[in-house]
Amino acid sequence: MNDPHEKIDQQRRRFIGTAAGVTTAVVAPGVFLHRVATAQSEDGQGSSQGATSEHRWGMLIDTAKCAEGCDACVTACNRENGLDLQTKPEGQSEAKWLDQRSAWIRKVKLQDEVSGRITNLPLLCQHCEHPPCVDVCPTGASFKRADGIVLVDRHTCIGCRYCMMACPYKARSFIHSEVEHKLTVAPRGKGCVESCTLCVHRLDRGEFSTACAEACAQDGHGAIVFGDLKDPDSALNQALRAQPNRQIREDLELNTGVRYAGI
Amino acid sequence: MSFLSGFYAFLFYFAVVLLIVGLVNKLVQYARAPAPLKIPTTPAPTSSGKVALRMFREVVFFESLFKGNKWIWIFGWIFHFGLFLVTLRHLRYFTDPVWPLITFIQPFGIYGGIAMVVGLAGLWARRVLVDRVRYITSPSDHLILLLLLLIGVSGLSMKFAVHTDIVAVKNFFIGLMHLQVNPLPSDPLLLLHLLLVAVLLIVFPYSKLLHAPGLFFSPSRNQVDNPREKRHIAPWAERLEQE
Amino acid sequence: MKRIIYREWRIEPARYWGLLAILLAVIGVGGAAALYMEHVGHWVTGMNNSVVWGTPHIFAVFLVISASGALNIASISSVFGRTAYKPLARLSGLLAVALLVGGLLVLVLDLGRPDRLIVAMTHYNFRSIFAWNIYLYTGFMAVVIAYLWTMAERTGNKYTHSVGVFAMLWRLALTTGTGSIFGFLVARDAYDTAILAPMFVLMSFAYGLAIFILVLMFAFDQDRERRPLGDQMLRKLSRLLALFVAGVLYFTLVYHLTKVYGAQHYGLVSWILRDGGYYTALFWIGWVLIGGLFPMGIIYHPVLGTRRAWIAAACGMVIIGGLAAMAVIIIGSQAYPMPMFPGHMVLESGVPGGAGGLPAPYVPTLPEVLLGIGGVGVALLITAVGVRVLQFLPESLADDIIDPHATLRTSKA
Amino acid sequence: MAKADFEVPVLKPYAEIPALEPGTMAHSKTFQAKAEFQQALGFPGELVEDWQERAIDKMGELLGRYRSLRVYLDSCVKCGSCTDKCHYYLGTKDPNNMPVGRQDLMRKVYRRYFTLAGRFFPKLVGASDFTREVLDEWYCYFHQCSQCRRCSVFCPYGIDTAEISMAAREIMDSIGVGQKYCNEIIGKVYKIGNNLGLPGPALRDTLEGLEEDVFDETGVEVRYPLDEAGAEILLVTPSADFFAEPHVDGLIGYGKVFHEAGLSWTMSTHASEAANFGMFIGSYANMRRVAQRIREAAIELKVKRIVFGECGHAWRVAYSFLNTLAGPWDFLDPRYPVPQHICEFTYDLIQQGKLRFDKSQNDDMVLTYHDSCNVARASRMGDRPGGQFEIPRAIIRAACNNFFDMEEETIRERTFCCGGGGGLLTDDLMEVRVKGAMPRVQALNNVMQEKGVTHMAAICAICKTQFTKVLPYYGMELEQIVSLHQLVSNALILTGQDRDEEDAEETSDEAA
Amino acid sequence: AAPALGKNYVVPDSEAAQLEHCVEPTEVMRRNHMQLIRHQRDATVHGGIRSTKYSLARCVACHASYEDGKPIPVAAKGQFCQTCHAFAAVTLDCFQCHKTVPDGAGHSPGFGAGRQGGGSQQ
Ligand code: HEC
Ligand code: HEC
Ligand code: HEC
Ligand code: HEM
Ligand code: HEM
Ligand code: SF4
Ligand code: SF4
Ligand code: SF4
Ligand code: SF4
Ligand code: SF4
Ligand code: SF4
Repeated sequence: MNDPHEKIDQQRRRFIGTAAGVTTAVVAPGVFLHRVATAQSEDGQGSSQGATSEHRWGMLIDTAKCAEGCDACVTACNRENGLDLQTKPEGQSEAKWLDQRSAWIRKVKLQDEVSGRITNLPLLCQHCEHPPCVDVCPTGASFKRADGIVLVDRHTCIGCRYCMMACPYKARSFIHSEVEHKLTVAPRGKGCVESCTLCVHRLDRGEFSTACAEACAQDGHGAIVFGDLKDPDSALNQALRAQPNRQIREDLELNTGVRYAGI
Repeated sequence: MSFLSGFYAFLFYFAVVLLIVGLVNKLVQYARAPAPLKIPTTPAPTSSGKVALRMFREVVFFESLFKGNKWIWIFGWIFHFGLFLVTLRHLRYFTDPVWPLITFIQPFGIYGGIAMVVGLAGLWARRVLVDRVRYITSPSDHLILLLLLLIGVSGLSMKFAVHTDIVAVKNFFIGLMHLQVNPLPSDPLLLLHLLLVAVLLIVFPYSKLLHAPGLFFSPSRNQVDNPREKRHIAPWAERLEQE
Repeated sequence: MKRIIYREWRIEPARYWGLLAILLAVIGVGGAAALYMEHVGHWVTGMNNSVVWGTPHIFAVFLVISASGALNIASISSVFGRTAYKPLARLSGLLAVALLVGGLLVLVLDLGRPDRLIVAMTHYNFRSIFAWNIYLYTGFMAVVIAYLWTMAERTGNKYTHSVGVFAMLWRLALTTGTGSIFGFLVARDAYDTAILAPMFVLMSFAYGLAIFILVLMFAFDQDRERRPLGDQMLRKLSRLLALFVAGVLYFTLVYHLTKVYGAQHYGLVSWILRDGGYYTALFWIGWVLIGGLFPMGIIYHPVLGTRRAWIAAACGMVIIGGLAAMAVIIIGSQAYPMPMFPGHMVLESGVPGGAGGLPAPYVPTLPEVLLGIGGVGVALLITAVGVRVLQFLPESLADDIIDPHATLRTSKA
Repeated sequence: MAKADFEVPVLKPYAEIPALEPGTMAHSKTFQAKAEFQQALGFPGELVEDWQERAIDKMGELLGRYRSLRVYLDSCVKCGSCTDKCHYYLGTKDPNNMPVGRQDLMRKVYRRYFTLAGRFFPKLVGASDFTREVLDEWYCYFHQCSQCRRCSVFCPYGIDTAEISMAAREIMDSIGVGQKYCNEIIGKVYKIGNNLGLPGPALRDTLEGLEEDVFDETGVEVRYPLDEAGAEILLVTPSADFFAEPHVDGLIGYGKVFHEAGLSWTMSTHASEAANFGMFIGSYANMRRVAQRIREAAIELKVKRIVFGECGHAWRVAYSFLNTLAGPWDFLDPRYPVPQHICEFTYDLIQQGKLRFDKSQNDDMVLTYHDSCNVARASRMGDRPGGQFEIPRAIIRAACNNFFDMEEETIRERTFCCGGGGGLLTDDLMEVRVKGAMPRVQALNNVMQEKGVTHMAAICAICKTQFTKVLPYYGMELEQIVSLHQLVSNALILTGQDRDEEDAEETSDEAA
Repeated sequence: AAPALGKNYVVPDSEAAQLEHCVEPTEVMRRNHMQLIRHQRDATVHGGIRSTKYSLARCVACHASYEDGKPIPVAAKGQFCQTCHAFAAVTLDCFQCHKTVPDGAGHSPGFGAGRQGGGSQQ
């Protein structure tokens, strides 16, 4: 298996270009307000630096450590992003609602067809370097930030669900009904598509962790290592070097930011 | 009260009075003049309900114009429909609370504004490019197009470039409706927009803009085609009969 | 060459208004359904996070590709110079625009946020085929309108050929673009093939022509003066339809063969052809039988193929078959589980229909169906009003007036 | 081809909008009425001293009397929709023959004297004083309008240039500038009872001749009665029907239809003319006076119904105005509309299966139909809008095997005027007439080329006369124009008629 | 720019009620606040710039009023954003997604302790 870092480095230049392009395209209309972009808040909370291409955030998930029956990461994500505040519309059947509610991270249980070995893993947006969801999105609402996080700008998402068709991991959810309760950090409303943000609000605030990784560690499993793929010394890179790992659906060559060990 | 607010307050009272007086005068003239003969352009509807339908189609779809000339129709219709939407959107400056329907339509008014300007541009192009229309065009026809175009452009600039204080504008006009003068923001575009609007109100009853009420009075469109069934006679013609 | 006279549709006013009333009612119901869906959210549809495109998309895609196919008649006449089709060219253009508008309307009203349509028109991601399609669609309309103009306005006649060629290329691009919406979904087995684009082109020919023939027969029949539609003309059109239908079947075969050939897709093929439950039924009964073999049988039948009612029925079948084909292609392939972990069985995937294992559930609900039908209503309304107020329909298609073989010989006069 | 001292327009396979050529028709001046004819109608004999003031006053009076005038003069936005709709413009390229151009001749005067803008900024709004030149323009161009109302169909406000040219002619009459043709004819009607000045005995002679002809031809005694009191129906028909070809063949047809219907009918020497030229000169008073004759005749002859023969503007006056001008008609049989058109009458009989036709009698012709403008755009037949289009066509289809319509833009309410209506049917306007006929002749020519049409049926005396006169200029035959009831007459099988061939019976069954 | 005219729409018991001025002069806010937050929006969502002064969360935090210590949604009838927009017949879809009351105690737009202060919009 190739060393993933090399590939990331190779493609780095190209990807800076695209990210910068997207950003200016979206930002350009507010010409006379450009000064705003650089203005600092007095309260000094969080970074006004913003996302840069010096980082690329990613994860390594060690399926061997992921415990059967555990769903700490799922619960944590739901709490962190207000997904647990969703309510089933009145009159909807339970089964259908499960299919329609938003979920950013899911527990998957696999059995090897030959050996019969059971594997558990959490499946979330893989933050692909070449995300099909971004390629197909007509308005550019799906986009990749400079630091590799794939997001939906829900101000320009028209709810066409093409990205959901395109995502090979079924990582995305469509908001099927009105959302009454939400968090300030995670606005959410009917008619748009969303997916794991890699807890971007934490990152931007300068906290380098995700809720899922944190919860997994807290529960003592430590199956998820979060970090900067571009920092050779990061815990993530150390872990990647230490363990053979792969991408799910490697054949598609998406160079995912989330890697799995043990499948 | 600043001079500016006072001036515009006066201007608008003046313009509206002129508009109403002029228009009422015209409408009375039209209404008073009898239509002594049945002259609907046939095939014409045979009952007044159907006449209303015909008028509706004329007013809303410009049916006859459609038959006559597709280019004029398309631009004319774009312009008028745009104007209609803009007018609806503008109602928000004069009603408080704003009617829910207006609130709903309000955002479409912006597209209406764009459509209006596009339509006007097309109509103007025809005045310059088509020899027949150039021949029948007099300076006033150009001026009215210019006036409307400037109103549209100044309005759109306020929407897209240099914003104005909508709340204050609305307070000013609501105030006028209650006979009090509230301060008007002194943004140049707004002042231009309003000045031109006042001009429009003033010229309305004295120009070809009378086509709007005129259509409703046009005997070849608003008459019922039933002369054999119902005797139709004007007062002055009846007097002839007495002689 | 004799001049072709076009006349506005002269249907009995009472019938016309009746027809409009019916269409308006259909559209009204469709609109109300859309409003309802938007108001409460998509949870009232059968769609979910696995089957994200549902019945509205069946109708929308069907209408959009039919639009392209409907224009085929005009192309045949002005690009390939078959004068026999010339009198049909205008109607063909009108139908193309009408069907496209109907299809797009359905697509737009099914968006999660149709109120942001303006966003879709001002923000483009040029790597998205979908964004290109927005251009393709609006451009198509502009091109067809220009094309119609060159046909109707004598000063424009001289451009008809070149605009016609352009329109034809555009049309092929449009169908290919629509096909590519699926073709680009590399992640999905069913779509990951180059054959999809040409198959869509052929499907568009078939469906567009079927709709065209029905509309033509209805319009001519309902005209107060009962415009003559020659037997030979009709026969020619229906034969052409049969040819296209055969082409669709051929591509269907090739499609599945290529899939079987790539061993990794074997699962999908066997699922659709054998184990897919009602998707299998839709495929065999809808797509193949009703949409393919039956109509071909009718049209090539020596007796039935000459009966107008049967020809109309064959057209109807092609349309039904087309909807079935769309259902299989669009929904079947979403329902089929995504192969994420080769060599593994998915025992659990967090939520049903999630990452694999079982086929995803999808049961259409009434509002979606009504929305789709509403789109059809819009297309027909535009057509009905169009032929009534403008000169789209030729005065006669009697065989002695329109020589159906006019291509072979150069015309005398 | 008839000789012309002007350029006859070339017929093209497609209608074309010509580029403007100002002043091409400025030389056209129809003869002015002499003093005696003017005075007979109550107008000054010649241009009065203070004509300008009096004209303005008259205009003011008319503005108060006619809402149409008032609204139309204000409302035009110069949109241009009507500019290419007038056949006179299409035939002459003269911008003053564009409907709006024609209206503007009056509008500029109106603006100058009746609007604020015109009073203060005449240049800005194109207003102008009523000068002698303007008066000349008026006389010239208001006599190049056949009052066909085609422009009104396409105007978004329905502005009817016919109303304006009628008003202009009335104003001109009121200052002593009248047209010879119209005013003389109205005078004849007052004096003798019809436009052609045919006295009673002459009429009687002609009708007796017709009876003999029909008997010779068919062996059936069809009557053409005159002044027979107590008849069921009074037929009022244009005087051309009494002798001129092809008009008279129409009259023969009416007689046969009445005969088959089994109803007694009569014509009247007092009202031996359906035409009412009072309309052309916009004079309500004269129009009323002419119309009153019909009322008097109906009362005198104690008829129960009134039927009008084939005449376009006469039918307009009859259908739209007769009730107003000479009503109420409460002494007639209320079961029938007053008045009825002969086509309505024939059509009803066809519907009831009372007429039998041998269509093959018309097989020597391939027909098209000219919708006369006054019927098409100013009146109706039957009880539904558009009956004036369907009924004549239905009759033709019942009586003929070969029928093709002309292009859609040139028929029904969009029909082109023959070019001779509105009081222009005079030789001193031949150039205007020939050029104005161009669009209609062009459309006719196209169906002739493409469908092999040989004849055109019409239901208007002016149309028929005009076509027989102008078609030769375009290299066509004057016989190509037929009366609609001529077709009926040809194909109608009278009860008891001698038939040449027995087998004709079969075809007639189908027709019935 | 000209001064803001007429009455003031700041609601009592909000943080703003105690302050002199908004993040920009009032006449600028009146005219251009939508541009400002929209621009901030793009900067935040795409650029990850979280804390400049035109944050929507900050608007809400500063302009929300309180009743019995509990914040009232800014989009509720009679509240700051709603009053004006109703007057100007503007409909916002922002609050379909965005929370209309500030998070946490204290009037800070903190991102962390997201779950207090009522998750409900109404
Ligand atoms: C630091 C607290 C604070 C923040 C944060 C804040 N505002 Fe304000 N805002 C105020 C104060 C104080 C005023 C009153 C100024 C005055 O009285 O003229 C005000 C006034 C306004 C006005 C004018 C209201 C009027 O009555 O005319 C608008 C509009 C406004 N703010 C919108 C916003 C928006 C949008 C945001 C978010 C970008 C925002 N504010 C953020 C404190 C704030
Ligand atoms: C002083 C009155 C006033 C206040 C207070 C106010 N707004 Fe506005 N806002 C307006 C007006 C007026 C417009 C619309 C301008 C127009 O129609 O062009 C507007 C428009 C907007 C828009 C753009 C809407 C669109 O569809 O274009 C946004 C976003 C917005 N306001 C946000 C806010 C928020 C958030 C607050 C509360 C913190 C707020 N405004 C408070 C007056 C106000
Ligand atoms: C469909 C949901 C949705 C709608 C509607 C919506 N937003 Fe957002 N908005 C979001 C999401 C999601 C974010 C990202 C939050 C994050 O990354 O922390 C966001 C972030 C923002 C931000 C940056 C975060 C902050 O608090 O400053 C601003 C500003 C913003 N939106 C303004 C608006 C305005 C103005 C409107 C209405 C015109 C609006 N939004 C409508 C979903 C929405
Ligand atoms: C009942 C309402 C109205 C109807 C039915 C109507 C109809 C028309 C039509 C059919 C035309 C001719 C086509 C064209 O040139 O666009 C026209 C022209 C015009 N209308 Fe209206 N209109 C109405 C109201 C108004 C109003 C309220 C205004 C202005 C405030 C207006 C301004 C104009 C102008 C300026 C033109 C001339 C365009 C040119 O000069 O080319 N109209 N109108
Ligand atoms: C007293 C009457 C009027 C007032 C107070 C008024 C005020 C305004 C204001 C404040 C705007 C800016 C809207 C924004 O920024 O969102 C505007 C825009 C506009 N106005 Fe007016 N206006 C008036 C009359 C008219 C008239 C009569 C017309 C057309 C003939 C017109 C045409 C427009 C157009 C086209 C726009 C741009 C589009 C839009 O924002 O709606 N206005 N007007
Ligand atoms: S929290 Fe850790 S162990 Fe538990 S399911 Fe998630 S990844 Fe596996
Ligand atoms: S996993 Fe899916 S949603 Fe996430 S970046 Fe890749 S394609 Fe997009
Ligand atoms: S649903 Fe939204 S994010 Fe996804 S493709 Fe459509 S617009 Fe883009
Ligand atoms: S990174 Fe954050 S958003 Fe993504 S799954 Fe983990 S907790 Fe959820
Ligand atoms: S009424 Fe007829 S003749 Fe007169 S201007 Fe109009 S179209 Fe021309
Ligand atoms: S169509 Fe009517 S409004 Fe237009 S220019 Fe002619 S008369 Fe004037």
